[in-house]
Amino acid sequence: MTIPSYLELRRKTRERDRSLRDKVMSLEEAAALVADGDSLAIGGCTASRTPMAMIWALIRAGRRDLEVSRSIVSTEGDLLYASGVSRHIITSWFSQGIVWGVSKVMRAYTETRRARFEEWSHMAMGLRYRAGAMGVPFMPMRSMLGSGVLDRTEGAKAMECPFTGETLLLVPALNPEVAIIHVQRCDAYGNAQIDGLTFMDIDMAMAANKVILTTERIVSNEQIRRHPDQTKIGFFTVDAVVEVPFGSAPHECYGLYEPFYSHMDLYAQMTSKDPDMGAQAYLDRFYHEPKNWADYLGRIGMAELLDAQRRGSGIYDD
Amino acid sequence: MTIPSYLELRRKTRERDRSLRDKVMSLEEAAALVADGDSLAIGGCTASRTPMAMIWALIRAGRRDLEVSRSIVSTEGDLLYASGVSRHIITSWFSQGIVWGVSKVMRAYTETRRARFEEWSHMAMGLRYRAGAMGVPFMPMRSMLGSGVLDRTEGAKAMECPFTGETLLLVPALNPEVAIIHVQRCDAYGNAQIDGLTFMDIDMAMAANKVILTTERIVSNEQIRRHPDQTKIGFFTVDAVVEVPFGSAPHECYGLYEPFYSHMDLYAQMTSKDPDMGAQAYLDRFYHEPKNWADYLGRIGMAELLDAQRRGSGIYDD
Amino acid sequence: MTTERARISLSVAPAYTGSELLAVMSARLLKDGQTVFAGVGIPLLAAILAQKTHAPGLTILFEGGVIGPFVEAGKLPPSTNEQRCSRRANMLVSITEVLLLLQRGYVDVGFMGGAQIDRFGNLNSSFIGDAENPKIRLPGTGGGNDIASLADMIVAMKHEKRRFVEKVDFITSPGFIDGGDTRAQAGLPAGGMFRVVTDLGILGFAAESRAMTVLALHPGVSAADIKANTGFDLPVPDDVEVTPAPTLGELAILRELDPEQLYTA
Amino acid sequence: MTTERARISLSVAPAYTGSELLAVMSARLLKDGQTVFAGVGIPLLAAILAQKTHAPGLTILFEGGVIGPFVEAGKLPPSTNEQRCSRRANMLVSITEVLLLLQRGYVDVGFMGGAQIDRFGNLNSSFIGDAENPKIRLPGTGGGNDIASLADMIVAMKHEKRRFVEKVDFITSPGFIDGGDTRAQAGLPAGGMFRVVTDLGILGFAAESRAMTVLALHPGVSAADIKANTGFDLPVPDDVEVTPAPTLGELAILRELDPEQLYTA
Repeated sequence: MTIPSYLELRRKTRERDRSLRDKVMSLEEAAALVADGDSLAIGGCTASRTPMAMIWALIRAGRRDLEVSRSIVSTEGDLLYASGVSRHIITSWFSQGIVWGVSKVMRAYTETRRARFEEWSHMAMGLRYRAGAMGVPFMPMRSMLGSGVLDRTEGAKAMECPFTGETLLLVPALNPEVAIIHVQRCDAYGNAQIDGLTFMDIDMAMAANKVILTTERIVSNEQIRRHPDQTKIGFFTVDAVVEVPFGSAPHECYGLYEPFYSHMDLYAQMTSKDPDMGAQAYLDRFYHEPKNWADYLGRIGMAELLDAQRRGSGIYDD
Repeated sequence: MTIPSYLELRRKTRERDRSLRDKVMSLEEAAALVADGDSLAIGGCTASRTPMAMIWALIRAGRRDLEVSRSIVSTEGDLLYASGVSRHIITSWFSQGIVWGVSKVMRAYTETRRARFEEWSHMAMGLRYRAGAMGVPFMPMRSMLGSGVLDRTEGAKAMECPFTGETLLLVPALNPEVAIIHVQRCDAYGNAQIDGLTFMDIDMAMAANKVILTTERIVSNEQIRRHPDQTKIGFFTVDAVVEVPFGSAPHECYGLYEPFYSHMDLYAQMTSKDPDMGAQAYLDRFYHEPKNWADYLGRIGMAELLDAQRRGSGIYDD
Repeated sequence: MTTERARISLSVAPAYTGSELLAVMSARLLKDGQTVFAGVGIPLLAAILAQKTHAPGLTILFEGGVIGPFVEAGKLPPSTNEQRCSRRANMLVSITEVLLLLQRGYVDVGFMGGAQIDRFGNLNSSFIGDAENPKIRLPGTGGGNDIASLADMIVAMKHEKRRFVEKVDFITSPGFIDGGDTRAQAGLPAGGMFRVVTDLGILGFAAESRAMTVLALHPGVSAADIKANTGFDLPVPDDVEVTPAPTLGELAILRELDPEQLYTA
Repeated sequence: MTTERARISLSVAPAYTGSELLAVMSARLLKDGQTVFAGVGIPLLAAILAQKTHAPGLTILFEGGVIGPFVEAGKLPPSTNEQRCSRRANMLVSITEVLLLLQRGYVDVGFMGGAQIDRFGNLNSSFIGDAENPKIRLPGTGGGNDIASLADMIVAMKHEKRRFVEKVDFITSPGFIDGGDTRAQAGLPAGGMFRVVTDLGILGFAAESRAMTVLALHPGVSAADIKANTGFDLPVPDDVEVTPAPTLGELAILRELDPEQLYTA
């Protein structure tokens, strides 16, 4: 792994059009902003605020060999492996979710070495994005030392602190070529508000060389400007805005819908016996065959959607 | 300057009662939490969200030799020098404000070497608090290099980056013994919401070994829990909560009141000809003589207060 | 998850599952006023149980960025990164910030489950078999490595020979590494393994050697039982204590919290 | 601030103050679509003027943590850290975050005033005289050092001999340090002085030596005038350009923004 020089990092940012301009486009147009071989950071965590619609579009577009990073990877990681979109995922934890046990698809791909799961501690993932966001080559930290995890990562370096003589670990900056992040609302310029848990998304947006936002709803710039202290991701980092209702389904989007649990069970069941065949069947039925995003949601099912929405909005109930 | 060892930093945190408990007390009780010689970080910036009531209480309590740090220092710095509360202020910029020119009191104290103004770049101040907040001895950064500012600071170290070979500056963590921060509202446990500009207050609260909050209003814990994503400073960092309406006067508090400009002019005028005598006269009239905080506000004047409040609340008007 | 109810219920009353036993015994180790970084499942159940019994001032943190939540009975979150764990919290922060609380020293106790542990309290949740060519690729560290590196640890896990091994296949979350002062030597001066709670007993670590030792056995468990279920030589003092059995009150709270036995079957 | 109105109005019409001239000439240097980190006073006025004339897509940042604000005519903020500068902004962040935007490379132009500048564009706002025993202790760097270290700089200041010196008493905000590649050698590979705008002309820096040079003179200003007001040898090319005078339209916008001449007296 190599860290770009500071001037190279700045050049990429400088060449972007960072002005306040309309960036609204379709999922397909946004998918075209990601090139084969790009490093891709995915917002959200586990089954929360996953930019599923964008992943869906990348799989449908047949993108190849993306180096994917995320704080914690769930079912979308299985599908990135199984579709061939990625053969290298950098994360701290990778499985559908604790209640569903160890992912059979992840196991099938990594144990046969068809794909790589590069493991860092969760804080290391966060600090790697943060170093990238701050424009420095590394962050100092105090975990991972003494572990097998450190032994298997590339690029972290232990150092003796010049101030205290203590041992510190320097983890290298992660500046993904593209970050895809799903939010509750943003304006046409990409000023995004995020309700609830923000995970690593704010640092990730600053670290990336390009940001694609999917959003449940596009609101006016006037609405954003009424509470500028609620803007979590600024327009200047954003290159594309796509409005996609239920854009995290079957994962959750804070305050709007909880995970579609029955569908998550269905997924686990489909990939349980024969992970390879199961994942392909799932991809066919839910990724390749649907005419569009509404058709995808329709295949998950209306009753599921209503149930997830009812549970999701309950977070604000007294 | 020395950086505490990691175990020493942790010991101080460990010994605090960090549980969810009522911390409401008076200004005088809170002032007693600050000892002579302590390092003291002051929240807000220039004439914004200055914890003026707490500074007022520390001056009235006759505290001595505090090592003060703040992002940018305004009139409160003059008064800390003139009262003897501090003879050492660490900041990036020190004067009443651009429109009032260079502070005569700051000049009088520093040019005669009665007090020290230790200058760091503004980002360095922020990153020093951030390193303290993160529990690491330093942050790497890319400014201050090549400047006279760097030559006169103690403790920053240039290094060759082990990843890129570039020159970086490592600025040492700042973990103040006490931070005093003024907020719009918090609960009795110290869960604080801050509207508008947050300056360096969030990192500062995490970096400090003790936090005293003054607040315009104490609200219920239930109200805080309704929007946990709006809590900017968490109860676990907080040791005292003091309710003080207009607690930043004559400086501003976002959304509630703008600076009391006529009073700021009066201050500039009083300290203009003879800064020493003028500052003492100001301290007598506004710091030592008032019976209480309401009397202090009364001496500033009702018309001033109403005007500042009218301008302050206008920020939210369409 | 297979139930242990049958075996346990022979020896003590009231009847409880192995997981319920784990939750109760772990909860008792938490002290009022502490800040605990809790994983999902048994750790979360135990932390809430402690809050509802002897430690009302216990502050719970979740890895998703949640500080001081109120988890509702019957609505246990399936992970610590979903909105269910954030309901009525005191504060939500980013994942990086909540993990940095560990580094800043704000967390008293890290509390998690374990898949494989060794004599020196090192935990493995990454690989079964050789990491280069594993028999099973496990989900990995998540925040486990950070928690174990930076806080005093309580681990709750089933006591089985294949889980309690001489040396873990892979150190995902460091305990005392090779014992003695090797943990501090590796750059981890703070934190370390405090207790391992199993369905057979409560384990600690010797002051000098840092090797695992038995502190107490659960009702009906013998020294021979615990040794037989451990893959290395585990010392049991002659005068080893016996833990008081879970009370009806403790079990009632657990069953209200997890009525569908999501984590306590 | 003393007015320069008298001198300037002799040579050109319409009449304007030296500060108005600075604001207009600086505004013209800003390009549409750029991101500019602006100080209070002339830089802020110039940036808003640019937005209202040729650069509607200019993004303004303020040191207080403000991104893309709408400053209202007649309500100019007295500092870049007060609520007046945040009104109807697109985003508010912490001071540390807004300064980190410079480091991350998001800012095209840093734009500030200056108290003292030297041949290589180094700025001093810390000490007049020896730093150990100064004649005047100035307010210091604020974000000036960070901006000058990490962005291409435009400086707007009055052209006086005591302000344009061979070597500044103290480098608060580095320009090209000792010229040549000494800036990069010091660890500052990016940014650097781009333009100095004064009430006499527009100055740049030579490609190799990095010494200050005259790019244009304002209407009615001679090469001799500018040399006489500079404390070091300042080359003026024979074919030096003359800037077009401020237009009535530009001046009208400035006077609407600052009707009380807070910054343009």
